[in-house]
Amino acid sequence: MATSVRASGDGDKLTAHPLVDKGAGPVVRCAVWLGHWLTLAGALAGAAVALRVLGGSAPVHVALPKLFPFAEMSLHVDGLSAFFLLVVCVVAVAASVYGPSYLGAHAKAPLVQTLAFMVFVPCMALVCCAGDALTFLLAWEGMTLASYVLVVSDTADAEKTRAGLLYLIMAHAGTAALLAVFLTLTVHAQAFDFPALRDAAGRLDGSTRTVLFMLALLGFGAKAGVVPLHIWLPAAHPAAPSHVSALMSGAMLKVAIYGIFRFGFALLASTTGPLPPSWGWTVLFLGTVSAVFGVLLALQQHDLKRLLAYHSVENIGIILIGAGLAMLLGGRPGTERLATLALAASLLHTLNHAAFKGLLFLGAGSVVSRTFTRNMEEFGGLARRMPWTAWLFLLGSVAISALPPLNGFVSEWMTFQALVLGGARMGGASGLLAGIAASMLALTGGLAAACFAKAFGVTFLGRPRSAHAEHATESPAPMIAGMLLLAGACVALGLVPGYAMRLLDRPTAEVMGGLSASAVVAARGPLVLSAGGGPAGLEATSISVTLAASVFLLIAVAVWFVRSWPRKAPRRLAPTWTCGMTPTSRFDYTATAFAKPLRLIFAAVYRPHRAIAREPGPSPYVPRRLVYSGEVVDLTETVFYARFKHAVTAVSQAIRARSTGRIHGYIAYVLATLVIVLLLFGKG
Amino acid sequence: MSIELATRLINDLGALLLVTMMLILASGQLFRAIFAVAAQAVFLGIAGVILGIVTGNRDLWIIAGITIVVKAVLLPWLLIRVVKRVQIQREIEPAIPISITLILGAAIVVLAFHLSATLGPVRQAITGNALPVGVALTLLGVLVMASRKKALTQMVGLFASENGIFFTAMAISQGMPFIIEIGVILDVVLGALVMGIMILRVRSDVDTDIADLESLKG
Amino acid sequence: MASIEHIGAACAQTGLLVVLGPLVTGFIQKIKARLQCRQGASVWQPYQDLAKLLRKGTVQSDTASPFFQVVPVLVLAATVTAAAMLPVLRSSVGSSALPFGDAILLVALLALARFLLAIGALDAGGAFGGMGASREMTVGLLVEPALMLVVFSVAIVGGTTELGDLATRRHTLAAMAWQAPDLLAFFAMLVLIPAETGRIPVDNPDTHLELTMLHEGMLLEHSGPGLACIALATHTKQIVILSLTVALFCPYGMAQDITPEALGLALAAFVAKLFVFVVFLGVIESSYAKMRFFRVPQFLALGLLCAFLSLALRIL
Amino acid sequence: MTSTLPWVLPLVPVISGLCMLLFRDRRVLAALDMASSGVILALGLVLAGEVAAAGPISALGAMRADEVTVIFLLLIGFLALAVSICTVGWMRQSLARSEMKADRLHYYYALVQGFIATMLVTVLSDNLGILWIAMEGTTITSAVLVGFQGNKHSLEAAWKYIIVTTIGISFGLFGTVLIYGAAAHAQGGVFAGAMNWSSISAISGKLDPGIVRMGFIFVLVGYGTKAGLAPVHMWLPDAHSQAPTPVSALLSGALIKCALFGIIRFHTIARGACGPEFSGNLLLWFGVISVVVATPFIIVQHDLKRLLGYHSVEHVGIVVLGLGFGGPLGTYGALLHTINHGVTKALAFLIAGDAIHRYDSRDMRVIKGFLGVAPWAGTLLFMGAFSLAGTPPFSIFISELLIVRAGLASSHYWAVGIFLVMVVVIFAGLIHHVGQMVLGIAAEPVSREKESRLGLLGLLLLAAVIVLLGVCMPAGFDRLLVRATEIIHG
Repeated sequence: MATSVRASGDGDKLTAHPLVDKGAGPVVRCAVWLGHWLTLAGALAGAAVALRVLGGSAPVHVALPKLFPFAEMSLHVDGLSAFFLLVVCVVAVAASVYGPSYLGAHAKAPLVQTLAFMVFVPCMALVCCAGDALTFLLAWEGMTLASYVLVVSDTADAEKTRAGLLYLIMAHAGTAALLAVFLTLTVHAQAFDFPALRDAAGRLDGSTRTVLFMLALLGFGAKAGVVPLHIWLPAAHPAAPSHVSALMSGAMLKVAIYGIFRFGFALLASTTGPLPPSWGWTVLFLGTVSAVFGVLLALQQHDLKRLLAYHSVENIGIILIGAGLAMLLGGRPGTERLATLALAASLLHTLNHAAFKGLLFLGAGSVVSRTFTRNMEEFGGLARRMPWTAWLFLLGSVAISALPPLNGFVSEWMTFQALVLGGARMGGASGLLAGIAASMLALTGGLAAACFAKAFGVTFLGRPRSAHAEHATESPAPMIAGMLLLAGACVALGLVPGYAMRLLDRPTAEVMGGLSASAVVAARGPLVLSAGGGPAGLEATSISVTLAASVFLLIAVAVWFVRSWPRKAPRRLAPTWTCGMTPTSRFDYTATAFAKPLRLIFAAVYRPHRAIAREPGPSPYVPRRLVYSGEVVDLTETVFYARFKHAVTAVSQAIRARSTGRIHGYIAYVLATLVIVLLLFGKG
Repeated sequence: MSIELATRLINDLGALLLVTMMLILASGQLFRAIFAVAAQAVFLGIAGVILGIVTGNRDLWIIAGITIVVKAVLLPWLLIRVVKRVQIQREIEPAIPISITLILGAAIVVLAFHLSATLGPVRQAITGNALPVGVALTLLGVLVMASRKKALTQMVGLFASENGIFFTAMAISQGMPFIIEIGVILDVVLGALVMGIMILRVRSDVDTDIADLESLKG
Repeated sequence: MASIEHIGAACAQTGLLVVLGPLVTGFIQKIKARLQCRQGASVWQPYQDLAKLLRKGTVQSDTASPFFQVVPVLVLAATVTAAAMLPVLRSSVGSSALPFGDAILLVALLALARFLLAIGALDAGGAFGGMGASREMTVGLLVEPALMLVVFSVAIVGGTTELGDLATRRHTLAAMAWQAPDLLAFFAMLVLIPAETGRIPVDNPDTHLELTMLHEGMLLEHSGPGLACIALATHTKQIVILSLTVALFCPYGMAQDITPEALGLALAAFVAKLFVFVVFLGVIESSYAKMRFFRVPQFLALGLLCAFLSLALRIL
Repeated sequence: MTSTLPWVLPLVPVISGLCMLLFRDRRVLAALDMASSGVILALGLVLAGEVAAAGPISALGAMRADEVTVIFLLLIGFLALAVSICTVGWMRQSLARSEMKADRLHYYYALVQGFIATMLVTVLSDNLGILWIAMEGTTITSAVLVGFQGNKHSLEAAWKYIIVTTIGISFGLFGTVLIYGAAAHAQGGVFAGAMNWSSISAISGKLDPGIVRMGFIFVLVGYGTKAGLAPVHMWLPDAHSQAPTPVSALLSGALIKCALFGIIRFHTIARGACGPEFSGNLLLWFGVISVVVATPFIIVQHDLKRLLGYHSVEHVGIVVLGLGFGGPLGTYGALLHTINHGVTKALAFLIAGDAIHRYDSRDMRVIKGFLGVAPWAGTLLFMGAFSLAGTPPFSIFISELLIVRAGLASSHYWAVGIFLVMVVVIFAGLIHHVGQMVLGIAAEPVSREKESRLGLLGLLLLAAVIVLLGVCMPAGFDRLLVRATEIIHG
């Protein structure tokens, strides 16, 4: 893992391209603005449609022109689609408000990126709205290609090319799996539209459906960045322009999650009876692993955007935990309420993660666009230079660390409740798995808090550690506005989650067959969340984040009043205490230092290695300077992917080296082939 | 002439063709191989004449004539000219030992008869043993090409295997349509010319045998 | 009007905890002194410290951001809010309309306090603050899950994480009678208490020797009223943890209805239990040495393990 | 009904080729080249119209134009046009780099015309003998073209090409003879319908399965050699990499498709005689083997044109796979894939030629930052690569989708599995190579000369088709494919 990545390769290499502006002329700038505004309008419209459907109006169905003779194409927005459409649109709105000035700031190919952006967002929306396999696949691949262009078009350095390649390969492998699943269904259904596919799936036997589901999980997991299919994610997301990173993390991963929901709960689910336990087990397990693994690796990143990318892995894990639990509990007598709770938790976390991860990426982008680096060690002291960014980033950090009173805590609370109550209900192995998941989730929360204490502290606090950070200034208003939008969402979702439950009613009702989210979770008013389904008729926990927040606020105000009571004793500034030396930025605790204890505690996972180079000074005891460089590895990458790649290449090399260039060999091959075929097939 | 006699004669000619092919396989000398191919062409012509008499099909006479002129005279002459031009030593350098080549050849013959043994009634459509012999000749010709180093010997093998095809084609009742036969022969001649030119070209440009080039691989 | 009464009770309990907090610290110090054959300071010493700090002026690091002054306030507020959720005298804290007193929220609020404190420590930009923050977060992320697990292992039979309900169900529910899992969880809690209250063997509250300190390191740059807030927060947190343990494992003697004698009884019971823990902490503090920081994880892992085992036993 | 078009069509390139021999001027030759290609395409479209209107057309009793023919005809015509347009710019470059000698240009152009003529005859012939003759004709003409640059490598490639394919072709002849014999026997000795495919396939049900089986094997291996099916593909990368770029484009885009045409014709007969399983399984095997064999060579390839050559092996394999899966769906997909691959591969080769000239190397490790050097070509190359790798919205995705669906429908799960895995691996390899070439920073010295409008026009023609077929399927075209499928299934 590269610890330091220049976000903007000096001197753009793409300027020869006609689509690339020469130094962003007015025309180009207008085009960029226009493109983003168009996207913004589209996103708003999409959000409107989604809200209408979620509000309870009939599902929207649009028949598309028949492009191919073998498939009817259509869009169908039911509750589930609408919810994910909403998620996509929310992030898209913020991104397209934020985008233009960001691209103006330091993009290499604004036009290309704007075009790709204008393809990317609609494709994501289309995937969510697709009513048939073909539309789904086309939009799915369009999404991949557009995001790939966005990843590689930012600069021309080799690392981004590699990142893009890795991303594309993983995505394509996933698509291949999806292709197999979809086509198997279409073959049985003799049609491409989802209802027909669902009927066909219903006619299949259980084992086949399980195989198909696992394939689908593979396909969507590769896109969602589920461990161990996540390796592309931390490479690709940082490489894109920041508002696109926000979209990729906040929206694109959710689209993959949508796929899992669509397949797991709707398409492949049998119309009668519960889902096979193996599905829930797998999803729950993968979710737990992703959550812990993602956050552990995030802790050791010093590239701000890379850190956020790893956190996406973590949050996808949390979402999957909820989903897996819902799969395990759903359709079993007595646990419908719990299943709904779990599902609602997972869906809500989807929305929450879109909000705060989008916010964080936008914040990171605003920092990067001012300091021209993504390396946290070169930041510092930005809180006083770009206050808006700083406070909004802090808000995001609190939210993602699942700390009250913001939205991250709400969904995680629901997940905890579902895990505990569900674990008690299921008992046995499944219950134990739920228990393990609960403990791992708790650990994840702690790790996330530590990680963002580091991220925020090292980036925005202390003294600036580089000239760029020294002279950084606040980002332009549109970027701030984009962040404010998502920040607002974080606060709202945190303080009055009951209203968010209304949004979840329709999807949960569709998936769980009847029981709607707010009937379970917000049964006692929008300000109160209650975990339905306590044992033996006992009422389960209820909680009011609103109340807690207001109490917190009251006390805070009171204390602030007492604290700043006018008193004669003076207030003065003094340099920070550094044992009497004059403090410089070299005294600050760096990200590496901050994460060191954890590096040692979890050494088994990190396999850290360090190198210390010392330049001897005049005296052997006083070296002129010490250079410390350490790095940790992504275990899956080193253990699995590297070896796989090496094996394939080695085999291919061997074959190629052995192949003959002599014509006799060629002729012999022809002859041998003929003889063999004659022997095998020649006789009746 | 009666059908039985014709059939017996065709079978005998087939045997002769096989023998000559074996000779080519075994021959250590280029000229000997070339002459063997010419001889094959002559046998082919005779076979054509016989079939012509039996079936009373005028085309076969003409085809037989053309075959003899082209394959027994023109092509060998061409080959020999090329040999003279490039002045390679006359010994054939086998890519695989001749003994092994012969064993493979025997195996191929067995295979051919074995295969066509399974073909039931249709055997009557093709006179006598023409089919297995044709298969054997075709494959053996290719075997020659695979087992010899020099480009010219590969051409020899090519012609030999084409003789096999012609033999089968004639043995099939009525032979192929006239025009087709002509076209096929034309193609063969053209191909031979092009190959010859290539050989000479390489020999003159880079002084080596074109079949020895093996820089393109992988 | 039930909710008024509820709110009143809640405020009373919270006030009680906040007021008692420093006293607990004082007692612990006193016991330590006695065990070390010293006279020791008066048990009211913490109050006097707080008063003095409130009177003093503020010296603030010139590199710190405006956020720095807010930190102590927010930390204190978070801690006190957490305190407000505990059932101390009456078992049911909130009302059904506005539920208040969820254990997970309590733990999360403590985590929030820790998070803010760590950020504040990084703000001044000295090495001590950074080190303190780093270590505190490290300890925290090991303690929190364990704490959660303890809560879960109780909640999983109680069917709720509402501390008040748990307390009442201890009385009513047969399933919640003491069993082996409770023992394990309680032991885990005993392991966690020193860590969470920043005491030996995990941390050393009364030194500023930078190599040994965790919590104190973060306070280095705070002064005057700010420091007072944080100090009070620390006291409160300590008593919160103790009474959380009480609420989870031995909520006996809590008042069911609001009558003077019932409340008096409840108060007496509470103070008694509290005193037991105080003695326990004092003894531990003066009979152990502080661990090397990198041995702490193993120590806490023990707690984590016990907590998980108790949870597992409950489920299986 | 009969028409003059089927035999007029091949005469066009013959005549223009003869005219070319009279001229020396590059412009005139190029103009003639484009003109004749244009005429061919136009006539092809007219013929298509007639066929669509009045069903199969036969002429001279030996030529035939049905929907299958039309598909290949249009492919050849279209590629001929696009290639002839792109040849202009390419020729200028290679004259400048003295790869071609100005005094031999007219031979080159004439040969290309002859090459095209033979291909046209191949797809237009009804008589299997003529089919064979024309096929051998393509071998001879194209072999000369492959060796046209006259250096050591090109001559080696040409030699390998002509020898190996001639062997293959002679097998093809043998197979033809056998099947003809079977037909003759089925007719009681005397066979009326000469060697016409139409008449043989009409009675294919009565043919003796044993001998047809044998004949089909010979034909498959023979014409398969020409089509570049593994494991008899070895000549292909050599020839495709050494030929002059426009010829490579035609070889890959059109010629191997002509061989496929032959296989398809015999496939129909074999289906009639021995039932669909036999030939189907055979094709299936060859398809899988081709896809698998091509993979390692694609992954660790450094020579750009060889890479594309091996890619042709893979895609021919995919076509054959589609035929092997059988069913209307598979055949439909196979035919569609034939066209898609022809167009895409031509595009790729033409751009590759430009890149090779600019960087003066065909080593993909040398070619970097092509996007910066030649923006449009770079973009199109990227596009072509994605299309070859089978991603939407490009045409190959659709045909591959259909083929996979056919495979699942015929429940050849193992084949589909292997196919999908290999496609992913190949995707990785290809995009890796192309990404390296297109992105990144171009190292000096590179010729950054501006791209010629004309050349871009040719490329855009191809690209347009790729995208068009990727996003929709015109109704008329669909009807054409459906009819062709019916014809193939007899």
